[in-house]
Amino acid sequence: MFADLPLLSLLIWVPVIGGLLVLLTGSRSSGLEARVLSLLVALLTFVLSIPLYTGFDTASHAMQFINFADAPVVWIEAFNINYHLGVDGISMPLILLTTFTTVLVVIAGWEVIKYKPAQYMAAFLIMEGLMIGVFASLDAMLFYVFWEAMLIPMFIVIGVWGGDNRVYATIKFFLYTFLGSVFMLVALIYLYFQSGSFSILDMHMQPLGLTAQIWIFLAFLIAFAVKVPMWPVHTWLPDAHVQAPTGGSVILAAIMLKLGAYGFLRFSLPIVPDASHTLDWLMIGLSLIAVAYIGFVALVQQDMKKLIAYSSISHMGFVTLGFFIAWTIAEANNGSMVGAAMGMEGGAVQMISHGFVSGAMFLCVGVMYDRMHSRQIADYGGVVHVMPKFTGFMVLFAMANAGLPGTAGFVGEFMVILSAFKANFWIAFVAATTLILGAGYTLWMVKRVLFGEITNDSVAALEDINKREFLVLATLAVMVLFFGLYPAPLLEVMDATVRHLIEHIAVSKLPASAFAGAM
Amino acid sequence: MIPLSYYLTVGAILFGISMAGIFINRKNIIILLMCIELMLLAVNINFIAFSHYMGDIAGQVFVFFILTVAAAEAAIGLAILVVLFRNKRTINVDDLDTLKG
Amino acid sequence: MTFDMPNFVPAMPEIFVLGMVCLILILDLFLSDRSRVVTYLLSQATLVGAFLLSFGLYSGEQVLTFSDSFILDPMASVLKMVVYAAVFMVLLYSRDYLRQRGMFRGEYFVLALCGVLGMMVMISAHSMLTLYMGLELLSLSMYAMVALQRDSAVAAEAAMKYFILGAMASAMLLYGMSMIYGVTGTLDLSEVSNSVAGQERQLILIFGLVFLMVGVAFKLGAVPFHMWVPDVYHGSPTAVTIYISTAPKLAAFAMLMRLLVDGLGSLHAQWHDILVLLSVLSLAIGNIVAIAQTNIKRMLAYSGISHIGFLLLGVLTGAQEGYAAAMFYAIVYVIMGLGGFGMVILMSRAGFEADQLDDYKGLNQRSPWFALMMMFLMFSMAGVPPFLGFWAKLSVLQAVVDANMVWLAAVAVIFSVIGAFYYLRIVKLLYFDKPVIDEPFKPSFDLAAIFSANALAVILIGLAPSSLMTICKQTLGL
Amino acid sequence: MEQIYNYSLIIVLAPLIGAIIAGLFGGSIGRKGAHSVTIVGVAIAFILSAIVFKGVVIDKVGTLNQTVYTWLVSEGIRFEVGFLIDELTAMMMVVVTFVSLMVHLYTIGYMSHDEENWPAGSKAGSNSYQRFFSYISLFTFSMLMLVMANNFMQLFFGWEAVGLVSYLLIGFWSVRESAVYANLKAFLVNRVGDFGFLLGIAAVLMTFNSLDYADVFGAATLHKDATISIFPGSEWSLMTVIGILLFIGAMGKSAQVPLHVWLPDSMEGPTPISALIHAATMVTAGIFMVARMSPLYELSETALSFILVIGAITALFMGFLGLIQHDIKRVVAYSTLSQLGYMTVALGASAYAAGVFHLMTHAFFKALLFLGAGSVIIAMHHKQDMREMGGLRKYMPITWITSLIGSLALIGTPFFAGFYSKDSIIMAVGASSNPAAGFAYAAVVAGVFITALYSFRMYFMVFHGEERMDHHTKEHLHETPWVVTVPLVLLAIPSVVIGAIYVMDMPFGDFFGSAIYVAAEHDVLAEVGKGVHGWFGMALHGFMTLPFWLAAGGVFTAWMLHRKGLDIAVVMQQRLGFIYKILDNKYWADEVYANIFAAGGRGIGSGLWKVGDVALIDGVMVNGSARVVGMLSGLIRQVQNGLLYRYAFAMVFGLLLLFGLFLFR
Amino acid sequence: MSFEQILFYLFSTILVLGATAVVTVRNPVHAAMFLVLCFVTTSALWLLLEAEFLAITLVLVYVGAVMVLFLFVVMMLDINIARMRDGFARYLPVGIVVAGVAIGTIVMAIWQTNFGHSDPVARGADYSNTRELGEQLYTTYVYPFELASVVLLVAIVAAIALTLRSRAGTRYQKIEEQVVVKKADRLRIVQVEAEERK
Repeated sequence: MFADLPLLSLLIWVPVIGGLLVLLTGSRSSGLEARVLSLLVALLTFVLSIPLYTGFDTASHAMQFINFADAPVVWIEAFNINYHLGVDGISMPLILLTTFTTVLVVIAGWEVIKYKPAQYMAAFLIMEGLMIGVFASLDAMLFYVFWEAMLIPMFIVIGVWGGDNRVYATIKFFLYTFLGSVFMLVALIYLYFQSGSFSILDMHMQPLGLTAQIWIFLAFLIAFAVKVPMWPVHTWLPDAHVQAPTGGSVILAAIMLKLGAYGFLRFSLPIVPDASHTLDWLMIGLSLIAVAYIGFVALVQQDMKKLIAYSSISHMGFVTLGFFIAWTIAEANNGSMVGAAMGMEGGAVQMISHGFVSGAMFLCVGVMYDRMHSRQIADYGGVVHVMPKFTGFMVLFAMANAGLPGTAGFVGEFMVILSAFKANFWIAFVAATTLILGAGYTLWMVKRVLFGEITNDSVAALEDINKREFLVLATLAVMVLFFGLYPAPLLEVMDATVRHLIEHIAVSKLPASAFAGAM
Repeated sequence: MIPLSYYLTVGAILFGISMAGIFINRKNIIILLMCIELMLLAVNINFIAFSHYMGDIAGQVFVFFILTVAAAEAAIGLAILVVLFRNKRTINVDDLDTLKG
Repeated sequence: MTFDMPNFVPAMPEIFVLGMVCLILILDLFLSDRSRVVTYLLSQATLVGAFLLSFGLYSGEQVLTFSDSFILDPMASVLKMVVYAAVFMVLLYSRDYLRQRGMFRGEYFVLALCGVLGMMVMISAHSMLTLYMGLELLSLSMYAMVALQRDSAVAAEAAMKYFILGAMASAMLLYGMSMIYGVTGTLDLSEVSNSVAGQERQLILIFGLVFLMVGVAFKLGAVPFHMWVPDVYHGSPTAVTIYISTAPKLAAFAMLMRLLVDGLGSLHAQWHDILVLLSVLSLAIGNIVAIAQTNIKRMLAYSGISHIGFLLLGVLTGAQEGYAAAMFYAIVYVIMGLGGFGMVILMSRAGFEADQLDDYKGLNQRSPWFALMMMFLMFSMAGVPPFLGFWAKLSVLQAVVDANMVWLAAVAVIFSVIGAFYYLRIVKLLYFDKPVIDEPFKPSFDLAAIFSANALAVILIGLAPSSLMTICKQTLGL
Repeated sequence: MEQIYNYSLIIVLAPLIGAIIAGLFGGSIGRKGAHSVTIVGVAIAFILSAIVFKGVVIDKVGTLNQTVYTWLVSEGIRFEVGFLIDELTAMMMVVVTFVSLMVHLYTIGYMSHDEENWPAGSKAGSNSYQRFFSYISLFTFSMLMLVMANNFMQLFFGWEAVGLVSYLLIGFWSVRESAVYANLKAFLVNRVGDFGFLLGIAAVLMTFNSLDYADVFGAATLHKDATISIFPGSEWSLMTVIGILLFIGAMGKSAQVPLHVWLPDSMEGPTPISALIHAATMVTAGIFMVARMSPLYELSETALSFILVIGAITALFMGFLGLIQHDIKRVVAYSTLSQLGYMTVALGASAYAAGVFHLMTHAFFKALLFLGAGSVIIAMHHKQDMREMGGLRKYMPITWITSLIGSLALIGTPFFAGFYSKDSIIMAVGASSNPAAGFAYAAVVAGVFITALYSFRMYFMVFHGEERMDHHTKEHLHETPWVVTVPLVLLAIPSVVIGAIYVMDMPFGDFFGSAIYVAAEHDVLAEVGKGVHGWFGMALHGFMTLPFWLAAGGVFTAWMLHRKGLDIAVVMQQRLGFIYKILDNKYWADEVYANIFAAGGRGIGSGLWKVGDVALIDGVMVNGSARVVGMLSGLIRQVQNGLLYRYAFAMVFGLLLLFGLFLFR
Repeated sequence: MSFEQILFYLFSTILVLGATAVVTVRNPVHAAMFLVLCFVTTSALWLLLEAEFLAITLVLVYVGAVMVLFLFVVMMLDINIARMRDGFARYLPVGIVVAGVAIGTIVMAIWQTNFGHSDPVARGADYSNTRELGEQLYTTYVYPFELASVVLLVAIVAAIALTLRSRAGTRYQKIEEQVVVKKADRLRIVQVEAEERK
């Protein structure tokens, strides 16, 4: 019955319109209507996203659920922009992650948000729609519109409901991301003139010279690297996370960061494969810096959210590492790219699993923050004695964050390291330091926060999690364990797409003569 | 016979002097207004010289309109000057620095 | 010499407006202050009538009349209609403001309509002479309007500065015109074009071009001929600021097009370089200096300078797409500028100008709706999709990239990121700060409605900008 | 066959289910419910393991290699969860489930007053008893997953899962700062090992394109001569690299020098888990793993030498540390370290079977010793310092006897289990042709004396001599309840007999069949086995060997000192101050780790953060550029000074600028 | 050197010097007078260029009207001349340099340019500049002519709007009220009670 619905359009517009409706319930009311309505909208969106999975043809790498497949709907004729939507094996799971996370965020903010709850909820719903739009767009400019528009609700969320230093953080967040994406805009326009349309799939097929490719790659790199974020353009993230309200942190970590990584898969790699090849050393280097450098930095953080934010950056290093390892593998194996797909799939799995794990970690910190109004590790200690249930969840998520097998946090890292070893021992070596560093910073924090004697009276007065919080955390715990113990469904969905992508990037786009020269 | 460029040079010098007059004069707005009149005069010399040497009346017509407009401009300029003086009791250029930055 | 009766039909809107100006001027003398609203309504009626006339005259054809000194082409028609609409909005915005400050007098409307006439003349100019006359008509009206609040020292100061610099710029423009005239021997733009195309590049011609550019750049407010802009926008009563910051830009754009494209099109290589310099400087100075402003009118002035920089980018490509993009940008800028200064008018009341940034603090708590509307405007100005401002930037960038000047596009976007900062700061004030004024925010209904409509236009047209862009393209024969 | 497959799943799941029930519903089912359900779970696992053992080892029904489900498929490479049950696995399963069952029983007694260990009002302490059972049951599950794995991925899962449970259990009394420090340390040190282990797995996958044991071992010889370039210009044998990387994992888990530092600290955990995890089972996972990977290790002489050296160092030098400890559990812990070293030495000498044999016997007698120590600790009201004990044999006869048995087994008294396993290791090393074998042989032989010395020092200090405990404790001294003593007895039995039963099968026979592969030229056990004639003969011969006399000498020395009322530790402190200082500081390993690695890591972290992130990136790049823009803004603003002539000048300047554009080009 | 040239150099020199004086003299009244001089000399130059009508207009309109307006304003505003122009010398060098550069470049451009018409077009004796101008003005340039009228209208409206103001409290006669006034409006008859003398 769902096959006939324009599912992707619904997924985009139901939450957006729902968000506007929530906004209309206004600030006069107590906010209950807003909350209930938001929950309904979020649930409806989630339910609508399920047929994407059930109806997905895992054997095909082609775009699916394309809206009006016969003829693309023209959105802005004057600019030749089409309203063209579709998903493949990479974007579909991310959409599901988005709808799922939003439900949790709505529940997590249920009674915590007291200032203008309608605006808060509306911002998240609108953001959800826009994020799904990003994942579902097959038109570059449509993509860009969603990509940028998404910043606005997040800007507001951090700025209005954030911490003491929220203004600095949110403006930094906005400008950083804005700076990154405008270069992408220029690159997209350039590509438009090269390929004659804004269709991403056309751009994939467009041959380009190496110099042009490198410039385009760099433009994309700035956009996506900021979003991922990669060293050295990562410093907005800790600030944004620390200042954002819990829901904001969760969405930021679980989904927004994925957008950058998704961009690499959707744009950088397939559109400019030769530049990706030429500059893969840079990407691998930056990824490894993210893993190791950021891992060390995370070790010394005093603020829990900052620590988790840094750990997010470190984990996202695996994603980019997995994406760009293919050519190094080929070099080490006489041109054979066997093993590259594992790295790329590992990166893609890491995107999803990191969504659950980091989201859960931020929710955990949020639970404590709601009670203590402090994120400083030093203000806690011995929480286990007053919040044993919570501690159970937190330790589980911490373990997932440290990449323990059996949790979702392990799968992606494992695959990427396996793949990286195939490319080069030292790449794998540096990547694998996350085993030590990740465990180090996560568990050291866990130790100081949860264990030991109760350090002060405010900790002693803490209440264990209530049913609402339990529901949220338990749902995430189930997901974390499920994808840790049985990631096959996820891989099954991605496999065809990723393999096709590998085949695609293995073929140079350079004109024949230039190709001979470049090699 | 006086070549065209002589007249144009006179116009250019006049234009340059009046332009310099606007920014070396730091005290009296009225002199600025006069400088503007001078500038327009320089333009007029140009137009008339061209008109004469090309035998084309359009240049003179243009000068006619410039004179008209300049008169109107002078009227409005002086009116503004009066308003300014009434409000600030000064027409010193140096005192016109409330708006800045 | 015989006098052939010229074809008056293309100039019907001008004639109508002039007639109405005279009517209003006379009628106003007989009106008491209480019934002054009649003047206002008549002015609006004038604009509506002119709009209908221009609309009726719209055709794809190009009509010349008055010995070829008047041109009516699609671009002229469209720009005129936008001018009427913009001034219509300006008057709507201004009514309460003027009334609260004792400026609700016939002169304001008469001068505003004369200014409109000046703009119309400029837009339809096909000779340097008419262009100059239109320019002066517009400029003189605006000088007077700025000083219209007679008991305001800052307004008088602004008017004086505006006048001196404006007159100087006009003189330079004229000097340039004289040089062009000297080289080409004609004032008619198409003859100029033919003449220039047929001869070698003489330095005097290029100097003439430079002088012309000074005049045009001054009107547009491009760096380094922008110095008047912040002071005048700041010093003028907001009702006047909103007027001079919006519609005249369209006329200036038309002037740019007429002079550079219609007249000196074959000097593209030269004016391209000039425009590159001006636009980069405008983008840089406009965006950077706006950051340091604490007065919102000044801030919007600098923001306007940076927008002009963007607009010039479109023109400098020398391609029809670029002109269309620039025209689109100009129209969009007018819409956003109306909203931006409309915001200042909306917030101000008798004895309170609301021109300090701090006056906007915490508006979200006082009125979520208007905070949202203002946020739309700010994001639109910053060029964030899907708001209208983004499409304007996109179209210009497209044209620039198409002209193989990717580096210029990159420079432009870098500065627009710097620019985003001060727009964000407004949003920050609206949303993140605590209000300094506790009283609820209740603007009058018509002001609220017009402002909301303006702000919603920014998003609604932003969601479907195609038709507007198509119009711009069509007027330029694309 | 099918039957066994079904069993294998039940064996794994029964403890897991027990753990889940006890863990999640501990509050509602109460203490009794919790220990019942977990014990039943483990008991089922034990019984079925025994059946499997019978089937596989005795009835020789063959090796089971079965996939349970596919974890994921990537690029056609299947990562699966499945079981490989051969003789090695079956033996491990029985040992694990048996010791675990004993520990479960024992825990009932040991933890019965656990609430006293928690601060008043701690909610975490309210059902800690149930949680403890849940954890140890979960451990059993994890360990079974580890030993039953048929592929590297699952092995790694089990590997890390036991590490997790170990972490949870060491820090079980989470109110104690030392405990939560120790568990963090244990986890991190293990992670260092896992770091190598994971890279080793990656190397395996790269080489074989599969992680399945069968595929890997089957194709191992094909890659015998493969090389990998780790440092540019030097080619390393791939098998050596794989072997060493995997062994680094084993070093972490089996606490080999230099990754041994966590094990003594892990004694912060409750004693039952010290017995179960940190003596009998988990720490031997490394030994098991190397034995399991024998087809790979046999291909690299270098890797074996590496193992041999590490094992020898551990065996000897960790034994020294046992001499001067006063904490009863720490003595046993260092003893464990030393014995793990013996096992590792065996592996290095290609005597995998001997190593695994020692693993088995050690599991019994070391669990016995730990539980005995625990029994003493219970009686002493959780005091662990041996200097406060003495003469306990009168009060706790069962504990005394069983501990004595354990100690005798440990030092390698002929006829006891430990004798057979240890002697076969010593003989194998002696016969090994590995270049490092000479050093290793000297170390293990010397280790025998040390082992005897510290074991009996402890024995005498605890059970004999003056009663040094305080009055209050003394009054309450009595034998521990049956749940404690029954496991002691049950463990004492195999500690005595198991060696004799299996010595001819396991090290010197074909017990393991194809489970362990030894290259013909490395097969030292076969060579040594030729001189061994039955369990009785071997024991008799044992009396005439050097190790026996060394052990006897150790016991004698301990007795002599004890009789004089002297303590080795005190003696050494007085006579050999320098050496004592070295031993007292445990070779400064902890200091090195704490001050160089941990503090260094934090130092690097804060350096990178403060200098890199805060100062350079944020300070210079981000805020710096914002500041520059702000400054520019303020600066350019000054140009707009409000004065007309400035504005006019700007216009003229602009005009000249545009002129310049054309004049100077 | 022909007479024409002598006249040209003479008037040009006076014009330039006059202009220099306009921008440099201390007293605005003097400046205005020098400006008049400039206008007159320019007018003479225009006569050399055969633009008789405009030359006359310049004198009539500018010297006669505009400059009077200037002087009127100068007098009216009663500016303190002593305060004027201090610090003038400091900026003079910059001004001279910039003006010099500007003049130099423009003159250079002029001298480089070949305008293609070195000799003026010879006119017949019956040629009337005024007539020609008039004809053109009312035929070809009728549109700008009309616009000029609007410009002047704007100037009038603006000048009045800016300068005419009714001050609150100003006393002036309201004639229509004076005419229609009635006795009752002006005269109030008050009945005064007689008081008893104490």
